[in-house]
Amino acid sequence: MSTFLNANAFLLISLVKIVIMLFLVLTVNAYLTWFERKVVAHIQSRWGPHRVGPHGLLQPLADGAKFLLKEDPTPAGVDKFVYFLAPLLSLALALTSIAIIPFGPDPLPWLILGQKIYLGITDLNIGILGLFAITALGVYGIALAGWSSNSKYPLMGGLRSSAQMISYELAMTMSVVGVLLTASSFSLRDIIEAQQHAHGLFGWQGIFSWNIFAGPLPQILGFLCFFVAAIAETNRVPFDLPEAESELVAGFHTEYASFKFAMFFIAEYTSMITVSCLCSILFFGGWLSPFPPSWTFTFYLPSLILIPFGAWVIWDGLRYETIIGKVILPGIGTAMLAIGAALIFLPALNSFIQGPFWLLSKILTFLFVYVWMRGTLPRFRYDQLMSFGWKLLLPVSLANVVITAGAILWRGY
Amino acid sequence: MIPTSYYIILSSILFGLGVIAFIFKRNVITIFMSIELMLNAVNLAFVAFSRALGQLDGQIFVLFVIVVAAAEAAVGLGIVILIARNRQSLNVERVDLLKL
Amino acid sequence: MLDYLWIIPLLPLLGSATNGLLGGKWPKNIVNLVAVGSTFLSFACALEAVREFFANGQAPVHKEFFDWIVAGNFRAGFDLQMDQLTVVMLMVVTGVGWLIHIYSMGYMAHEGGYYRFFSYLNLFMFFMLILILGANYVLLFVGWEGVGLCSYLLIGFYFLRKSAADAGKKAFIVNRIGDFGFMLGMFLLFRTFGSLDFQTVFAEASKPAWGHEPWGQFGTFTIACLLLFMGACGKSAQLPLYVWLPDAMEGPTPVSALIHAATMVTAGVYVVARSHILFTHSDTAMLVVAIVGCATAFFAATIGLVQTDIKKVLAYSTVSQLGYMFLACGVGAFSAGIFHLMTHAFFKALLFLAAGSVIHAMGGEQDMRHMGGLGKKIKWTYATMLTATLAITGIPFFAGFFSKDAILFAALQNPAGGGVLYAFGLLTALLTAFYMFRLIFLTFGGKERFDEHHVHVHESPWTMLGPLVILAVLSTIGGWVALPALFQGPDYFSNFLGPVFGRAESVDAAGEIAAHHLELILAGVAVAAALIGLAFAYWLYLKRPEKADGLAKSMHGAYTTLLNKYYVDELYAAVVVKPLMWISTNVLWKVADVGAIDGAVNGIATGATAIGDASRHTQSGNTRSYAVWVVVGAFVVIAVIFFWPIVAAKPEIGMVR
Amino acid sequence: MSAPLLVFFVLAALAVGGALNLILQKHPIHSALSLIVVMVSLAGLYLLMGAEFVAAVQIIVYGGAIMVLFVFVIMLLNAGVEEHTNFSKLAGIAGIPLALVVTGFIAAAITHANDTVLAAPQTGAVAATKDLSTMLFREFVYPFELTSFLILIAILGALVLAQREHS
Repeated sequence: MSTFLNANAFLLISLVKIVIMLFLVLTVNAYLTWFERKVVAHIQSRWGPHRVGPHGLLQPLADGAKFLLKEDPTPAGVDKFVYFLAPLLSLALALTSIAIIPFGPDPLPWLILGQKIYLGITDLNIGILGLFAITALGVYGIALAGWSSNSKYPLMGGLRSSAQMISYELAMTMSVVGVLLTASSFSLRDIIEAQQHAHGLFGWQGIFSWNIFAGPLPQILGFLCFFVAAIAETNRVPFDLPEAESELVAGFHTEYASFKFAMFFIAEYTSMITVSCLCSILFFGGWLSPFPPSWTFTFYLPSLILIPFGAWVIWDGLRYETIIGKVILPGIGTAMLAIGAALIFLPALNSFIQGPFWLLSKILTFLFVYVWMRGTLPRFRYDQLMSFGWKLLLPVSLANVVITAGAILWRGY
Repeated sequence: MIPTSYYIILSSILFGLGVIAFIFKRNVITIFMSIELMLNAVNLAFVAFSRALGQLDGQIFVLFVIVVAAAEAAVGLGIVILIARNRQSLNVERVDLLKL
Repeated sequence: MLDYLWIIPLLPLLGSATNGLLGGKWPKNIVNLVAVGSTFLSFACALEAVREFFANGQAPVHKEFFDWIVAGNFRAGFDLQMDQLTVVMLMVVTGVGWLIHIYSMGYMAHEGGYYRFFSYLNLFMFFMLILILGANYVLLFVGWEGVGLCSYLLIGFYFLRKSAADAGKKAFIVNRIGDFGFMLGMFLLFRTFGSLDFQTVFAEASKPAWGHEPWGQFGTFTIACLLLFMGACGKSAQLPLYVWLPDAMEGPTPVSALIHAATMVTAGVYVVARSHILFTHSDTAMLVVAIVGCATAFFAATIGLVQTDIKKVLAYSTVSQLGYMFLACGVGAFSAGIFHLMTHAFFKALLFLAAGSVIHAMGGEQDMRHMGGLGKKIKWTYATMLTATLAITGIPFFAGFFSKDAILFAALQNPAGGGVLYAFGLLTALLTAFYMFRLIFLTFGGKERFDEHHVHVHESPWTMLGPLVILAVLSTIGGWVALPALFQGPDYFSNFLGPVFGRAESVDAAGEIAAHHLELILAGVAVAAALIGLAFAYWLYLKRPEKADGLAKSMHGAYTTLLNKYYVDELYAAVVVKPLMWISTNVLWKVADVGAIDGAVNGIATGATAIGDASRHTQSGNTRSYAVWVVVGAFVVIAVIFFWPIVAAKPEIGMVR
Repeated sequence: MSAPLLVFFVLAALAVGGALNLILQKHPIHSALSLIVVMVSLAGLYLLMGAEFVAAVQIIVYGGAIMVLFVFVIMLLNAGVEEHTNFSKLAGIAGIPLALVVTGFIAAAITHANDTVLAAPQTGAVAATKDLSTMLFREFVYPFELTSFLILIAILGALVLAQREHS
């Protein structure tokens, strides 16, 4: 038995990792919807979900149940195979793209089956290219969905999305090249390492040594192009023309109901996460702390955040009206307190948690920016979208490549 | 490990299928696709050989083939759109102005 | 200079090319500069070359510059040679040629196609020099054909005049007939000696192994020589191929002087003299040459008697003088022939130029019956022409005297029928004197027979008179090298040419004294004959002009016969031209051309159409069928690559390397 | 049966199946999808051979650009099921045997070939992407630039072809 385990350790561990990762991602997705609705609500000075569970915390579960239980009609005259394939495709691809992202620098403090366990499913040495490859395939889900629905709005949406994605993919790829030149590697891990060793502005080893601020040429342009292009890739506001409610009802997924619709939904949010990961990894130093390593007290930041927050959650739960709230919130609070305390008293775990902590916080920031934009920005017109992509974004990112290369030559990196 | 001949035989099979498609499909776009299929088959052979001989030329050549394929697709699909616009049909057998 | 002999012919070629290509745009004086300048430079180079030749003790020069044709054991290189014979020819050609160029500047001043004329003239110089400098028969033949071409171009210079164009064609065609024989001769020589280089051939031929071919035996030498002589007849206007020369007078007068008097027409003589070793092997050939020459001389002289066109008279006299030269060669007196060639070049060129001056003065009038009394008006022309006439008629101490004298003497010496030859030669001398002085008296003597008011006679410009004077001097003193021979001194000229002709001369040292007395006697006889002719002409055309017509009437038949040149042209027309026309019309055109050639061409065309009709069905216009064809092509390619035994005996997939 | 061989056979089966499907499907979209399958599995094979960069490019360009273009055009022209005409007798008659013969030829050529290369297992050094780029920009820089020109010309050509003529 154990021999078999040891023999196929890699396979098994990968499987386990995948399962865990799926669970995490789906959960995060669910609560991302909650988060989005809350934030947008507050931007529009509403309360947002607050009936189901305390602060509407159970809303995602309710949604999930709804998606699962709703009737799922298949429109007449659709191309069945493609019609079913499309959502699967988008979801699968979106989830796959997560697999390439590394979430932490060091392996788990302990071995499992004699293997070092890294956070992150795999580490291709063409990582970023692999990611782009997967996102490049992502377009099919939408396009095919639009086509196979045998309905005019979805068709329009599909056409738009395929055109839009092809156009912005170029800009996205180009805008990354600057970073790749700096790190001279495709592997995301190497890219992060490179940012660690990069000379920062006025010798500040930390936030100022990230690609966005440091390196042969600060990649601000690159970052802007990448972020905009990435938003367009994920069909989010202000580039959400493929699913523009006011124009195309719901765009490519007009004809999709219940769980197939949920698939598109999850895919979209997953790709949001992916993009956030990429932004933080490529430009914001991934799991690197913004503070110089010499500032040792920053190691305790997780605890310093968790413990007061946990305390507040407990206090808030205690004065909550409903029973459920009175039960759940303090539970969460105590869990937070416990983790914070554990981190303080287990330095090994603490140092291990640093990388993921910072990475997750950055990802959260970007997700917030996503939501924030959705809450504030109006939608582009189609021709504006195209001309913006081709006439502004692409040239700027190309220029960024050229300048960066020149800077590398000049400053001799 | 896998002998090179496997790859080569696979690529030849793909090529043959591409040829068959090239002859038997009536739709212009599909015929284009069959051409792409043949190109892919050739690419496979290239990569296999480059790996077997430990030389990179093969892969470089694959890159060039891909570029050319992209250019060809762009122009070819432009032509296809024109055909569809002028003849209201994508069937190559209906596009026979060259007939004597 | 001897190392750079090729410069001598190259210069006129350059001049010709320059004028021909660019001259059209240039003013006359630049064209003159190029043409005359190049000719003069070539003349200077020739002089320098001759100087060095003498400095080297007259050692024959033979330079191989580059291979032209090399096929198997056959080699025809661009080889130039220089020996005494070449020296004489070189001096004559370049010198006289240069003078005539100068003359042309004045004569052609008012003509159209000025640059064209000079371009042709220079081209002619080039080919003529190639002809005389070439060291093998092939190169010689190149020059030979080249001068033929130039003569054609220049005869037809006024190509708008049909007669001129026809004359050009006639000259060309008649020459072709001769060249046909010449080429056959060359082939025979090559077949016999395996080479066409003069050195090799003559060295071969002079071997004792080659027996002497007595009279009536037609061996290799006889046939070869006769064929070569056929060519010479064509070029030098001998019987029966002389007919083109009189018509060639259609060309401008300088052309007649240069080509049809001084240089080109003497090429035949040059060839015979050059290949004397071959000729001396065969009595038959020699005799034929002698007879033809003699006959031509007499025959042409008789025609010359009654011609009224001043240039025609000179033309026939040229023919007859050429006959003299061939007579000399035929009787083995090659040096005498060449000597006459030289002197004749002087005085006949002078005659033509003077005649040209006269025509120029008369404003284009060529008929002597409408001239007369010009002696007082154009003195220079008169004086120079008179000198030339004295020279040609053989008045003592003029150039022609010595050469003609030598020829007659040699003719009498000839063992085979010497007497007859001599008699005809003498008669010819008499006739010559008669028609030449007839020309003089009709032109310059007597009263004017033209309208003063229309024609205002004027002396020619100095560009024309200069050459006249120079040539006059030459034709006076040109023969004095042979002067000592009269007084038992050595014959410098023949001695000079001795190394070339070796003992081909028939004069042997034994009968030297007797021969000398005889020579004096003969000279006296010749002079007497000349004077008789002179006197008769004087009586008939100055004293009693009316008698002339009476005489013409009294012997009407002969007169008309002569006037129509013995109807030779008509004869040729009937015998040769008409049948040829008929054949080419009914056989070559209607059958060969229309039937065979056009039929073949059209057949091919229709066949192509048929094939196209058959194969156009592959062009179904159906893309899928085309796809099939593409695949077939790929199939073939693969088959060739992998299963072709030659291409890849054991095909390697490793060919990727 | 070692794992790589297993993977190889899976991918090969996918590729062949996709190619077959490309022929059998009547609708261009389905053909396009099956072609995408072929390409992705080929990319997998490249990965198997350690040609990671080529694999990525294969998917990005072929899968992400070219085939998207195809699908796009199909959607744009709203191409229906292909009508089964048989105007070309030649293709009807000579088609299948010809294709088979060509394939057989290639196979025969391979079997003919001496197996020094063919039998060699894929154990050459894995090509590092860095070496690839060095080669591409050193030895093959001129062809590279030429291809850029080719692309430019292709873009212009596509524009000129596809734009509606304003008459």
